[in-house]
Amino acid sequence: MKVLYFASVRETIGIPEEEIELLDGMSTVRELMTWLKQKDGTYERAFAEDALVRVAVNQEYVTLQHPISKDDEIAFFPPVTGG
Amino acid sequence: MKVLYFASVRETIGIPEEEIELLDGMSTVRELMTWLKQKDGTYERAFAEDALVRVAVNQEYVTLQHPISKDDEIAFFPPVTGG
Amino acid sequence: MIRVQTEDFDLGSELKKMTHKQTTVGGLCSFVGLVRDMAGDAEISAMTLEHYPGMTEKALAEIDAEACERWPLQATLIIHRFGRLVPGDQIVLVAAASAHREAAFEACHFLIDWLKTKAPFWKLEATADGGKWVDARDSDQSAARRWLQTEKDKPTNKDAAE
Amino acid sequence: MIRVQTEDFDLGSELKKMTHKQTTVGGLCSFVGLVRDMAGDAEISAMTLEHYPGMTEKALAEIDAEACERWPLQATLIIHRFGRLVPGDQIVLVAAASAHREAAFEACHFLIDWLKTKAPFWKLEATADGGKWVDARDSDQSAARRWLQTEKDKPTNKDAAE
Repeated sequence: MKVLYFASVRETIGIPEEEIELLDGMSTVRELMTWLKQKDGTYERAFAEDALVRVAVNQEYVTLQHPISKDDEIAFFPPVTGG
Repeated sequence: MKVLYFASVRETIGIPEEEIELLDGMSTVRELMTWLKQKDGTYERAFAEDALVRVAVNQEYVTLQHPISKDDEIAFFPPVTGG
Repeated sequence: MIRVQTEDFDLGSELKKMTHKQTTVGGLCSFVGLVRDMAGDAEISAMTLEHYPGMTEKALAEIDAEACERWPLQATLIIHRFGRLVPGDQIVLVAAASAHREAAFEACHFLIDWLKTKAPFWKLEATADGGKWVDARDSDQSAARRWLQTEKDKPTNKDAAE
Repeated sequence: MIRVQTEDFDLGSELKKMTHKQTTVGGLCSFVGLVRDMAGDAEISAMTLEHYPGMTEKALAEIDAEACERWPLQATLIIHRFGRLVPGDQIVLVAAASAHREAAFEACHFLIDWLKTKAPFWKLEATADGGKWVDARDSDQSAARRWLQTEKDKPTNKDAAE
């Protein structure tokens, strides 16, 4: 899966994107987040407040319950502030 | 008094403005209208529907009850349709 | 600013002037009214706008002052043309600039709604059947009345950022 | 039409294109968002807009399509810049052209309200204390929610003429 980070989330994690292998037990966005948080403290910090993290799968907004699969593009970012 | 007519009112009456002498018993806009209607059938036609005549005295909207005096500029016109 | 004129106006340069070197403006809302080629079922070849010189400027200045009192505005603009126009021509421009977008939107909307029912302009449409004075519309009256509500009753939120 | 770009845009020519040779357009409403020099008490020297290439265009196209479904529009336009901007710079332009002014106003207002909460852009403000990501505002959320009301509940009248 291609995982993208934007704005403050990107800044905290330190990279704009990475390839992550879909593992067993990683079937939803929430499970991917949990896995990332366990991997490294920077993800823990970036995702500290669940309510402030927005997720898009294949460029559409989704909830944390959304299923993920290996060809997905998954993006994490804070609430948008354009306009 | 200077009396002005605009749009369909002007077209019906046939002139854009005229000087009218303030006479006894002509103390409000309504009395002026009544006097004009009695003077000539074209005014009768122009003012046929009271509800569709708007009046301004000295360039401010007024009701038919508004008092008039000899130096006033009085204008009669249909509801406005600009913009 | 208020202008009543026969000449056309350049939308871009008029709007640009409103925010030029203004770094406190967060939002600029504008509305342009144009001559359409149809009125109901009738094809319009031209439209002549008559107005009441003197009172027009006065009425527009009052509407403008009212907007500036109701909303925190950095700049406002009303340009209204008169004389003969053809389909596609610009008739009117109203615009409001504010730190906040809701104020800009509401003030701009207010300007055109009140102008429609208060400024002494009249439209004469030229169709194949000759000239016809445009009737005032009830919907314009109700659009204007909306702004008679008191500030606190207003349904929209005025604090949204630009 | 949708455009996401770093370059500035010319407001006048963009708007003119929307009504050019269009004689069915009665009203054109537009909104421009600009960079202000203050954020609360802090002076802003610059603002950097980050976006999500691909998703941005998709989100804007969806917002645009939604507007065209809700209102009878002859033309719409959304231009949003990204990259580094300074106070006074134009950030965004949304505009809607319709036969009727209420449709133009409502659609334009809708475009910016939904863009604010749905399009993946993020603002980083440069102040004397360094860079600060702008927080999302509750007022923007409630402005966007207003448009979730069903058509028939909407408080405004959509039949007012241009």
